[in-house]
Amino acid sequence: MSSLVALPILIPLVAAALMLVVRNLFAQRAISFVALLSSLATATAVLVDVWNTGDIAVSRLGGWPGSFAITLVSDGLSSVLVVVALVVTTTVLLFAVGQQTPDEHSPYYHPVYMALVAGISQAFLAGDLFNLFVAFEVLLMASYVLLTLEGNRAQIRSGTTYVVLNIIESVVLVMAVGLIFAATGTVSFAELPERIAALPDGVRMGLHLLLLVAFGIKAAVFPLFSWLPDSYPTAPSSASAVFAGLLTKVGVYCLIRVQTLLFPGELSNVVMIVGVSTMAIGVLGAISQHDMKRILSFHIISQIGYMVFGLGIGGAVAIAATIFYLIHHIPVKTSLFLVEGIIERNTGSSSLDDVSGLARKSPLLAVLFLIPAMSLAGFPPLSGFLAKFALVRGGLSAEQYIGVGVAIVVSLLTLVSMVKIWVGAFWGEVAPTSLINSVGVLRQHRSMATATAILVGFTLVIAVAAGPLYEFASRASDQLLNIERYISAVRSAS
Amino acid sequence: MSIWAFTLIAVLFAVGSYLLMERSLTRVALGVGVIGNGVNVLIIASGSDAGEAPIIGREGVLADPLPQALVLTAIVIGFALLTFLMTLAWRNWTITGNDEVEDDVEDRMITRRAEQTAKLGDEPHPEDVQT
Amino acid sequence: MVFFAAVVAHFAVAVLALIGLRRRPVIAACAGLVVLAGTALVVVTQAIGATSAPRKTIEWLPLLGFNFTFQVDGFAVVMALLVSLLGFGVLAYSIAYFEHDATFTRFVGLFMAFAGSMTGLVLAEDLFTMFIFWELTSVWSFLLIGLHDKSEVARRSAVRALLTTGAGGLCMLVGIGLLQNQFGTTSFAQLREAAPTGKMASVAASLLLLGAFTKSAQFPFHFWLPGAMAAPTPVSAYLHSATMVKAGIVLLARTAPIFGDTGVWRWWVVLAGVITMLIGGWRALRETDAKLVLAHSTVSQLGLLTVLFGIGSPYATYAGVAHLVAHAIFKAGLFLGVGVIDHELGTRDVSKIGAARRSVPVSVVAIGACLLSMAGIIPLFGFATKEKALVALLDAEFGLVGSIALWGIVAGSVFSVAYSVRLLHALVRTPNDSASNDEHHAHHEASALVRTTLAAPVVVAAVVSLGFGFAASTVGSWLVSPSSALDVKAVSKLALWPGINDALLISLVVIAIGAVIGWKAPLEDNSAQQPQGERVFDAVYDATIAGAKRITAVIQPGSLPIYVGVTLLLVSIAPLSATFVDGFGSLSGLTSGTALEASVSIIAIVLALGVAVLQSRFTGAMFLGGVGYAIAALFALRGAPDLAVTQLLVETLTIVVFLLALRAMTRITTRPVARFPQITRMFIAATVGIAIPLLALAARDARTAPSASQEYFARSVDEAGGRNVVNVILVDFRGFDTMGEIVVLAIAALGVANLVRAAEQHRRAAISVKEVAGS
Amino acid sequence: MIKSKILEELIDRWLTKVGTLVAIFITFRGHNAPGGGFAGGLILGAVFVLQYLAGQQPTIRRKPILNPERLLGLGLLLALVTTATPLFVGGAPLESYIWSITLPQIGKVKIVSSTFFDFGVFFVVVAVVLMVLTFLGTRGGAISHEPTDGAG
Repeated sequence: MSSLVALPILIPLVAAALMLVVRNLFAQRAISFVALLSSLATATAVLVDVWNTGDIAVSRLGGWPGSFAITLVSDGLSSVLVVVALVVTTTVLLFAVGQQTPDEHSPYYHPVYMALVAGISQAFLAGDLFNLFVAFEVLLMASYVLLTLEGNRAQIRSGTTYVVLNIIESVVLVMAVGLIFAATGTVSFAELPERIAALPDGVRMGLHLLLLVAFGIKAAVFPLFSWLPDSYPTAPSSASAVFAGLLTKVGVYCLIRVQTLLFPGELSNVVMIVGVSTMAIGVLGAISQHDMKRILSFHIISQIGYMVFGLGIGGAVAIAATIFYLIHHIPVKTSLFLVEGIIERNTGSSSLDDVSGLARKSPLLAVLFLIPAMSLAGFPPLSGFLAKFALVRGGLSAEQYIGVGVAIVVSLLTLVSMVKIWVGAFWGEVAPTSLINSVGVLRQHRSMATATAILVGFTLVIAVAAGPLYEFASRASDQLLNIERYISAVRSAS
Repeated sequence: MSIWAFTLIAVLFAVGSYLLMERSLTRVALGVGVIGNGVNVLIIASGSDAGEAPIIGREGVLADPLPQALVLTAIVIGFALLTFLMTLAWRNWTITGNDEVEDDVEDRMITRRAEQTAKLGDEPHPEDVQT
Repeated sequence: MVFFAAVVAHFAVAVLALIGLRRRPVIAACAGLVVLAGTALVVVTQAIGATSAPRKTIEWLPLLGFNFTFQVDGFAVVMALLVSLLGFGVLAYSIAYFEHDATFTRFVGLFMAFAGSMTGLVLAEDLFTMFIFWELTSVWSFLLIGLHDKSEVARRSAVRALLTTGAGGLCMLVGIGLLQNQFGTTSFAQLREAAPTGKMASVAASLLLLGAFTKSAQFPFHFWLPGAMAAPTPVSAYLHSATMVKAGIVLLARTAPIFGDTGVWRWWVVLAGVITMLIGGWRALRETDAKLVLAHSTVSQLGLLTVLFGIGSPYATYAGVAHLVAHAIFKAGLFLGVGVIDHELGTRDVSKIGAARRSVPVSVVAIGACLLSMAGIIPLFGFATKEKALVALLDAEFGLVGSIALWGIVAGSVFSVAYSVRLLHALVRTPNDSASNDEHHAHHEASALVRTTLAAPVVVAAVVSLGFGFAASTVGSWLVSPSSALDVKAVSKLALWPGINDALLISLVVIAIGAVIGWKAPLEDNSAQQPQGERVFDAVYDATIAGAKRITAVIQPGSLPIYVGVTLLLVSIAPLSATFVDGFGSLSGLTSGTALEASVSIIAIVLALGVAVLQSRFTGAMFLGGVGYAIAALFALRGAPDLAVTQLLVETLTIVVFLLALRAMTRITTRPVARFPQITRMFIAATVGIAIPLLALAARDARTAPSASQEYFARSVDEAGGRNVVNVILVDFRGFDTMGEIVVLAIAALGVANLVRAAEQHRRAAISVKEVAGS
Repeated sequence: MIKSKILEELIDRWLTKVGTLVAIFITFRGHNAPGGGFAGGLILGAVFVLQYLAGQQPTIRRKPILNPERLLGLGLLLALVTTATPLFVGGAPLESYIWSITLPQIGKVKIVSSTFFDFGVFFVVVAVVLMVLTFLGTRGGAISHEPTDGAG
């Protein structure tokens, strides 16, 4: 299995390189799909193997011993996230191809998108702190290009905010990596835990905080999130959907690694406070907005808060809940952005002032929105409910009553904002300006609708298969907390 | 670490931070450049002691090659970032005739509305009343 | 399990109606009728002769104990029968009611989904299972209340209902979580065995009560129910009389035996119930819209049921079950009856509905019978159940709470008699302006079939109310099993004529006072203002949004320099805090360095300061290049020739890039009006500048472990085939980093190309626009 | 740009050739002495920059490289293929192999497979410099000198 671990990174990269040579649009689309589907196949094979054996699959690049080579480590958490990421990116690609604008607009859309996928996979798999930084750069650079794909005024303005703050993030991250090397003499995840534990308190705390700030910017936690709502709404919807669903989650994933592997259980109060304030501030931002994309963007922040809160609680139960939350939230958020993309494509606007009466025009679209929206608001029996309830249970058993209280209020406010979108965009008179084409909204954009439906279906599958999935999350959480296992798996990998 | 490296790092980070907080994108890019150099010096100065070039066969104490390799990668990535950022500034200029980062329109609107509501004595803006 | 299949069948019909049969809603409705009738049949056949209550668990997320558990005990049977039989009646009625309404498709689908959820809810033997269906009913009712979504009133009411019940649901969720954490179960039976006591139990019980109160529209959450009358009549009749509002009552009924003795519980339910009863009664007396009168009366009756089920005495429970059945029957009849009048006259104004006597006499008589049942007049069923309630509370020994409950109910009964009589008065009175009704009549000629379909359920409700009244003792014996399912001691009986006792005397006084008040109550009284509760809700809602905006305005100013400043401040806090933990001991680790290093460093420092001070873009770029060259020299001095060469070349290229981009721009950077004070910027910059090298020094000092490079030195020549270890690391040991790095470089180049192409495209578009304008 | 016949001649005749040779040399010797694909690529890149500044098309042996994207793709492919090939023969990605072959006259030569990776790096760096010159330089320059386009 370990030979397959690297493929979800290498296949998209090869595809990207090929597409620079082959510039025909049809060929590019074909290559993209083949690359993503084959990556998905290999990632799934790894996931199944990890699931069945409970082992950690390790690929040692260059074949050098795990203690000093760059390794790609696919434990429970990584393997499942890679699969989810590939499912999401594949469906979004289908959406983008249906939307046609991005890839017809620029011959670079497909190669850059592939690089983004490779970067995301690499970030999830990296077993080495510096390699993680490189993976971040790959996905960030790709996201810069995608965000400014059309190069119009709005995109340049928001792209600038995004680029500058993420460059700062990169600077902080590489600085943190350099200092961690200075203090420990290694950057390998397997070697770091023991050496970090031996450091004096102050240095350990300083390095820890630097990493938290770096990943906190990426994860968009309070007070480092401000770039997100200003930049995502202007991106092409196929790009913002991936960004919304995946990129912040890469940050959360890294926070999980920091809190479980590198600095286990340290500063958990800080993390928890950050989580709680993030969810509150995010949702307050969301209910202040009048534009669908901005509401949804602020919601990303709020939902990240939940995950960070779970991470702050710590312990096997809460971390399992966090992992489940992470898995559920990726497709939910992405599908909401896709629905928004369809709306914008049809009405030319994402402002609640311009759009209304959509439920009448396209009941199916209404359903496609309602399911993930209610999931996000935590309504049963959808996946969001399970995730939220699991987290609430974790918080209650850790006696974090304030956090749980905030989580509950935030949940209600989430409902408020989802209802705001629903009432504004889906109910009411059909706005005269909306719907350029009055016949069947979805019939016009079959593959956009299909892509959205696949993702919504995926969220439903997560709800139905919650039992085994949660069991997996729970095992992944146990794996995370068992650091020795990780270390020995990497060191003894062959 | 020598006192000179220490001071150099301090100055580079301070200058870089200062420039990053500017509105002009060119200045921000200069800030990125300065702070990027700061990081490179930081990694080398804190990661290894001075020594001979780490080429096997050379005399003397060889310097630690790993920080050098990391910094090499960081230098190139920094160049990539700067290039893109400057192109962004250039594109900004071709659109607006300046290279300044404007404030986000929607955010300013919310701010304005919040200020208005504060003045009107808690009367909500008509748009904000639920429908 | 057949019950589960029945629930699933509801949803199947719902999906069918919404997707498969969108053009043929009537067929979907008929399928729904079959399912509802089938469910009723299944329930009855299963219940008759069953010795034990069948029970079934379906695992969902066993690890957290999230499973569906259903149990068909007596109470579940009664509730399920109510849900499916009333559903049958309402759905049949709606086929006629929605005759020309395009929303019928949506109605049928949502209605069936709702009925399915409600059936699931009443069959649940587990708080968790109940909660799932509980929240589902909230969603469906939201969509049903907003069925006519073009009306703003409908939309607002739907939102109020959803947010209120949603808030309650969330409280309930926390309560369930607490119980589950504490006792490892959410099953009613197992919780009863665990007999929770103490602070945690009180908190959990209170949270569950909040859920029940919001759902059943108890004070102070009573406002959403009348608002929900914006929904079409069948929706109001079903959701707000028979089913959804009863969900809270079901929860109370199921949990009262568990929490009845946890101190807070009884006070909560009695106070909320009594206040609700009085407020609802008072408002019902004043409203002029017949449907709103009914809505407020429902609120009031729900208060009664809350007290009966919540107080936790066996007899009261029995009386509660009886009155719940009575109320469901007469209230459904009343709502549908008002719907008939509305359909006929086009108005529901109590001062005008008297005209209906002429056109739909049968329905009016039926409505009258239902009203009498609501007033608790012998021989209707409502009389028997209300008597039972009074008897039960007279017998109960709960001290002060018991007295409050008793006299609260007495006062509430006066109101219920009064508002029933007021409506009766409205029906028998001849309205003054009949002309407008005829006019309306002219263009509203409904077919005989439609009229019969509309009237039938009303008549059935009246007949049942009357029949049950006469057969009170028989019906009473049927209710033993349901109530004893809740509380084994709750065995009692009903009678049409209980004999002369305290309760009867109280009743007579109540009826007398109530009748006088009701008959005298003005029909035109129109103090039409938004109810207090709604206003409070709206004020809270608006204040929340306004507050959120104010906070967001501060936190999200939209200005990049501010974002950067905040981020940098945080970046510097990290190292500084570390320094304070460890002290400044590591400062002694500073060495003086060589003279060469010193001079190169000084050059770099001066150049860097120059970049900050100089306003010319071009010079700035040159100075930056200078800094880079100086640092390259520094690298060379430190034994890093590869680094030096690369730095030198990259720095040169950077200057070129700057030059290329700067060609378009003016030479001097403008100084825009900063919203960000200069001094703050300097402060932040200085903090970062001090903090970072301090941490670097401390980190350097803390190193005890050897560097990973030892391995590289050892293996470079033999295994990797190279002597330049840096290069071997780059292409072999850590070649994957290099891989990523060239990808970054490549994408950056593509990004540059992309932006330039975008500029070209926009330029072309602008030119062609100009040309079009020119020609 | 800089207009000077002599300079043009100088760059054309000498710098390009010498630069190319130096770049290749630096790339090759990287494994054992300072240098490598990066440095090599950057040196050749610097040559192109000089050509550009002198107002010439970047050329190698007077053949202009018209499509730098393709070169970029090929460079990436070369590096990636070197990375992935060991997977097909049962090794780890990026695993390096050393072949010793004896060439007539030159004698024993050690070929390390990671050298191919370094070539990939070399091409990518060259292509990136070329792209920046083509787009931000030539094509962007055509736009920069006009007033704002107002579009967008």
